[in-house]
Amino acid sequence: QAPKQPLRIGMTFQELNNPYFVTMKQALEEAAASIGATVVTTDARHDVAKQIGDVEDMIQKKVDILLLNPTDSTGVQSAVRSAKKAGLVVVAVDANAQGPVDSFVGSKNTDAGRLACEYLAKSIGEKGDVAILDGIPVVPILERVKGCREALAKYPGIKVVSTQNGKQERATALTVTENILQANKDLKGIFSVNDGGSMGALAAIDASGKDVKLASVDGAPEAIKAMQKPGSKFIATTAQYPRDQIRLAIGIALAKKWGANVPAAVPVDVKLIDAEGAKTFTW
Amino acid sequence: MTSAEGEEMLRLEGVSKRFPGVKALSGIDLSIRKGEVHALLGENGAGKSTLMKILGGIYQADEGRIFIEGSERKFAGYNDAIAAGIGIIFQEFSLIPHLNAVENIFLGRYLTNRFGLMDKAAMKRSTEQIFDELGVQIDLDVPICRLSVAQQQFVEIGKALSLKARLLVLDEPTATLTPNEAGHLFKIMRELRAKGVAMIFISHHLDEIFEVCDRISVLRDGANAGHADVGATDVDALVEMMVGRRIEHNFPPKPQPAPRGRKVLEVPEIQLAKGGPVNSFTLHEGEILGFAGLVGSGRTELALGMMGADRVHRKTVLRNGKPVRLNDPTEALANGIGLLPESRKVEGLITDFTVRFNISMNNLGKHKSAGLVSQKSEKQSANELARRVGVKAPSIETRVATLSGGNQQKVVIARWLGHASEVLIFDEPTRGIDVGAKAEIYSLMRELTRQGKAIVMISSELPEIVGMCDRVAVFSGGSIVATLEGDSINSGDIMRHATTGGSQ
Amino acid sequence: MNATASHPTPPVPSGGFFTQLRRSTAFLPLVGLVAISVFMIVATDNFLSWGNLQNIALQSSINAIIAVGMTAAILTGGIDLSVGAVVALSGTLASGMMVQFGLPPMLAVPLGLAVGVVIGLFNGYCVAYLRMPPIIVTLATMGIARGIALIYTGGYPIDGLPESFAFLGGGVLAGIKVPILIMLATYLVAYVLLNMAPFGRYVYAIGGNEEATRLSGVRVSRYKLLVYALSGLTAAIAGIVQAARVTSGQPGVGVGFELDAIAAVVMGGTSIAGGRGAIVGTLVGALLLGVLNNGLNMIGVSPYLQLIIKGGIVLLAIFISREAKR
Amino acid sequence: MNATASHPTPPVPSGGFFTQLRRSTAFLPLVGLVAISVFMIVATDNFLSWGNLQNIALQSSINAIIAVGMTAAILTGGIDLSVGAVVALSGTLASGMMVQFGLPPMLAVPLGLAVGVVIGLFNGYCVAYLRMPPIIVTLATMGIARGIALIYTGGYPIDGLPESFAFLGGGVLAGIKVPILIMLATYLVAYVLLNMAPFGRYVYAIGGNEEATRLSGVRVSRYKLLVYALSGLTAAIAGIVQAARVTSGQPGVGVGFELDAIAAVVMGGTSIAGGRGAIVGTLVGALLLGVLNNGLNMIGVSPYLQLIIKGGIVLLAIFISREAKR
Ligand SMILES: Nc1ncnc2c1ncn2[C@@H]1O[C@H](COP(=O)(O)OP(=O)(O)OP(=O)(O)O)[C@@H](O)[C@H]1O
Ligand SMILES: Nc1ncnc2c1ncn2[C@@H]1O[C@H](COP(=O)(O)OP(=O)(O)OP(=O)(O)O)[C@@H](O)[C@H]1O
Ligand SMILES: O[C@@H]1[C@@H](O)[C@H](O)OC[C@H]1O
Ligand SMILES: [Mg+2]
Ligand SMILES: [Mg+2]
Repeated sequence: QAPKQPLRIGMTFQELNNPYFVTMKQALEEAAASIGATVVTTDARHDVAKQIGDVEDMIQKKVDILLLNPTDSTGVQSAVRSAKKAGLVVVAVDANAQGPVDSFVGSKNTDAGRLACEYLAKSIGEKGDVAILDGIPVVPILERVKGCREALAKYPGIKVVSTQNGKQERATALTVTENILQANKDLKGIFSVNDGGSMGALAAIDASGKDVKLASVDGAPEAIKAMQKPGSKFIATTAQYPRDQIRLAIGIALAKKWGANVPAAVPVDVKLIDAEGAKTFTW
Repeated sequence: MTSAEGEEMLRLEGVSKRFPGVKALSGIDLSIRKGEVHALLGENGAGKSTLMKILGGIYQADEGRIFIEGSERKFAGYNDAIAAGIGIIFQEFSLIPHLNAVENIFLGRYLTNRFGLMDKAAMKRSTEQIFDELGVQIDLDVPICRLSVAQQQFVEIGKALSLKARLLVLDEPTATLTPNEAGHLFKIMRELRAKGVAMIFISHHLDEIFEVCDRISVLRDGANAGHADVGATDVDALVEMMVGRRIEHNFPPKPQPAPRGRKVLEVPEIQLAKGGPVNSFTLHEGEILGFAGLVGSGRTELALGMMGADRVHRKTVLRNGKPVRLNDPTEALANGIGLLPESRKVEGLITDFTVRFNISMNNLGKHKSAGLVSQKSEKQSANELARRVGVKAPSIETRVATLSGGNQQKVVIARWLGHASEVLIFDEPTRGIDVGAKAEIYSLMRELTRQGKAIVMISSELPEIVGMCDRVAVFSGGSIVATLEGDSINSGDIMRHATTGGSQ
Repeated sequence: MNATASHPTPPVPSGGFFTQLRRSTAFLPLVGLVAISVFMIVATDNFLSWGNLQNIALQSSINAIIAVGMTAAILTGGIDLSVGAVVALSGTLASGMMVQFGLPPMLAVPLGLAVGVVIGLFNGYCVAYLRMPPIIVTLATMGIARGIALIYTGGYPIDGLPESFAFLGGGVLAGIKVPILIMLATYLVAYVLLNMAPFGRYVYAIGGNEEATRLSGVRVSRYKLLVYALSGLTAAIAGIVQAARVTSGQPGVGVGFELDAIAAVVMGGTSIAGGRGAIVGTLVGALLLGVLNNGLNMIGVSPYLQLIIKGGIVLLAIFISREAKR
Repeated sequence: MNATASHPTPPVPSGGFFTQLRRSTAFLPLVGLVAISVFMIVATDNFLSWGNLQNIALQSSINAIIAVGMTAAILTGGIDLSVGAVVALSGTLASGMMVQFGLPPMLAVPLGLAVGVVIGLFNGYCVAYLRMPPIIVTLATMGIARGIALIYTGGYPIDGLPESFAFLGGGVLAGIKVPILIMLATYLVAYVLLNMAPFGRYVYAIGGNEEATRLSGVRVSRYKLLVYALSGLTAAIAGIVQAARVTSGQPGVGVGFELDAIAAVVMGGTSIAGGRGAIVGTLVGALLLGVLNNGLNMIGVSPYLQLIIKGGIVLLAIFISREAKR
């Protein structure tokens, strides 16, 4: 009898130059090491076509568990199907995927947007102009914007004057914010859909010297650090828990493999972190 | 043997053409009869090619009319001209390097089968037929960039013939042919004439005119300068018509005895390819060494290999007695060796650059002050050099692309005149150059040698080899088969060595 | 440019099949493909399985299809940077027709292809008739096509495509995945067009010496127009296959596809300066890139390192084949 | 027969300043810049404010700096696609040196620039000495440089840069933002190099006719090598400015920057085929794109529509200036 093959886990990421996902990758490697599993990861670089190919390769490589961080929820469904057909356990992480996924582990993104924007609204005195720094049109991001808009809508004194796409990364967010600041002299606040974008926005705000408050989502280390600077314009970020998402996803996948009925979705709570909370927070 | 007063094939009336800064043609009249070979002569830049391009519909005349067989025609493009029975072999080749001869000849008119696919077999058959009639052998399966220049020239000719043109224009077709090959072309031209085809023949070789033409028209500075029947004129009269004055078209006297200064360049051995012939030659201060031979006999290759422009298998080169490494043209330049390349447009000029930039391009060091180019010194020197070789251009700030073929050649010559190199390799220096300018280039070359420079002149023109060289290395099949000096420098001996490989 | 090579080499004898093959521009790419494949067979468990081979062909198919039109464009001395955006536009448009207007795939697919042809014709018109540089024309239409796709979809993927359409991306015919069949069919047509029809010779001729081709009476502008239309068409075919594969019309798909296609063309031995190359080489080039992607994933090389290795292998391949390009 | 006498037409008059200007390649781009600016002044409130003008220059600076080296590469008939990745690599490397090894900016910045030069030299070596096609060489090094940046940083941004470094991105000197000053200085040096030093003449000559340049004894390979090194250097300068602007080394930054730089060069009147163009035009081209980005944002045009409008304006600009290219 051949020695038992170690468990093989494959994870396909939508991108791997965002601390959020790199943290997930670390957590995955740590968790896998602790149970003697092997890990393969791929980076779709925001290209669904590549992501499908990556999944197909993992199927050929005969992984047992597929953790899927879809770059597009609908686009990957054929890959989900192939994976299921090949007998893999498939768990979506961070964003859900269409098709017969066994489970989905992800943040309560509408909450994330709402918490951040409620905090933002309060700190600008419940009135004034606000801009939204949007991102890539995937479900979690859309939910955050939706949650934010719902929260702001409760304040008649607040007006969303501009929605521009900062592409969730610093360089783009920086120039976009510079322009927003030029065009909207009375801007009071900015909501960014993630911390990557918020860091660019912060640089623009700081350079402008204006009193514009910034709120965001993620809880990334650089954001946490920036918020603690005295007088920081970065006032809050709704933290997600990337490590926990991975740990939960592996647990659920194993349970599924052992034959358990697993929940279709495992929503993970998010938590608003302000300058005070930042002192103790870490992913 | 003037042709009978035949019917008129073509008449041009009052054709004028102006380019920015240049009046290329003014009020040209020209009449060509069926079944005649009509020579069109003129100095470089006289307007010959421009007139032919107007005839071909490639340029539009500003004024003037074109009549074909008596009826007026307007050509919006070359296609219209072809349809009217005109075929042109352009001065600049118009072949596609990576297509084969068949594909080139039928380009634009591919024969197709009933599926709309190319009927390669049929096209190959008629191409074979054309080349059979021409009596040339050409591999039809290889891209034409692998053919020799002469072979490419015959592909051009085959292409024009395949158009079944009734008026064929040949713009300097012999510039790249050896006398032998040119003779072959003339035979073909006579056959065509017998079939009633009219031809306009452009050449700077006046002897050719007397060999193959019936009548002659001359242009000077873009205007009509006269007409003549071949039987009723001579070279001197033609030259005077072209240039507007009598010129001395003898070669400058050779120094007697032949110069034998110190050895400025010795090549005791050079083998271009493994297993190929090993050659050697020596060049003395103040001399002109000719490289004679048939087209393809390996003169250019040897020269390029020697100076490092091409990789070679093995070579030893001594400059002033000291061994030197020549791995690229820069090292050659550093050792005072310069090259006037054979094909000016491809290898000699930046056609987008002005005359000034082209002249000074490898000599900027001379015009440097504080690391930057001193425009003043550059302009001054370029003006002076352009004047010495007689570049005809509105100014040294004119783009070289707009100069006539011969004037472009002069720009490259001017570049090397201005350079301090002691050893100059002139590859076909007078190709496409008019008689007047040729004489100037010859005396310039002599002047250079008097200043102590040494020249290797590669030429396919026997008269200039005989007239100019102090010694002649005769090439055959890639080898130097004889080195002639003194009285043995004569056409007979050179041709004998070139064609028999010296193994008589 | 002048056709005269001033140092003519003696005519090469025509020779048999192997000589022909060796002389073809596709020869060295083929050697490269074989070499990389042998390496992958040794380095991974499962490389040679029928499943994985199909997998590679499947993953190469979209790039390979785009690269057909790109080959034609590059052969004429041009380039088409708009292909990636056309993939998105044709895919979203066809999807929209099916989902929002309930058109059957039989009608929606031709519409999707048509939009690719329209963009291609526009590119071709600018390049051929307005004499604008291809790289910048197609860079501009890249933005325009992407913008239209995003506006049309509002940025959201279009979902809920019919099964019959998804068949184009995931179906199997005679044991072979449909995208692979589409790819092969595209190459067959392109082969005939480029090697046996006059069109193909004109494409090469234009790239070899455009001015001389014009002087030969070839309607250069018209053929250039057709070349860009072809490129738009093959990009649109790829867009349809892509949409079927991801069973949705994605407005954001195809970013950077132009670079992959260019890589396939050049790895396949076609000269970026135009006039020289072969469509078969492009297929080989696309498969080579496919093998590389697949093999590195199969070995489990980290995604970051993959970027470096792929770059290195592209360099190596071009380095080895550069002599053949002379 | 002398240089001027035969044709009665006088030598082209050198003309006054305006004639000179009109004849320069940068003239039409300049007209375009003015036209677009006038439109923006009318369409927005705040366009002409000193703040906004600085803003535009600031936002154009990174692209403009990259476009300097790109201009040189394109003038020789080449191209450099690796610039975006070099921006990331030099930025992360310099940041890493400061944050992880505590090097002062005075040392870290030169190191960041050096890595750009090294990549450029590598590109240049492949292009000039190994005679590989620039587009594919730099496509490969694009992947390689990006891969190194990602591996070096592990995919995380490098944060915590010293204030003195951030000054390069956000500081103000004599009332002008530092990146703008860096941009102007880069252009000044490039102008002297390309228009007044022999180097520039060779760059143009190589693009005009490489073989003729080589045969005339110019060390073509060396100058090409230098051109790519220059392109690596300017990309690295941009990378430093970029890192200073966002006060962190970002491994993912710079994707697509090569296309922006190419657009600036070509909008600025430089021929993509090489041999013709002007560095001043490139600056104008980069500013034109900057005005466009800024203005459309100021007007509040939706990002999707912006893509279309930008594409349209690029087309229009090239269409208008195409005659000047002849
Ligand atoms: N495209 C052009 N633009 C501007 N000027 C031109 C152009 N073509 C020719 N010329 C000018 O027209 C004149 C006639 O040139 P053309 O080429 O007809 O001379 P040619 O008689 O054929 O000379 P050659 O014997 O040197 O070939 C020259 O002064 C040349 O500079
Ligand atoms: N007509 C031809 N047939 C076969 N090979 C040829 C022909 N012409 C040139 N070649 C090839 O080119 C080589 C030499 O060409 P090269 O250009 O050096 O000759 P050349 O004597 O300078 O003639 P040209 O006057 O054409 O420059 C020959 O060794 C041969 O390989
Ligand atoms: O949740 C993710 C977000 O936090 C990250 O920064 O960008 C992509 C998102 O899906
Ligand atoms: Mg002429
Ligand atoms: Mg020769």
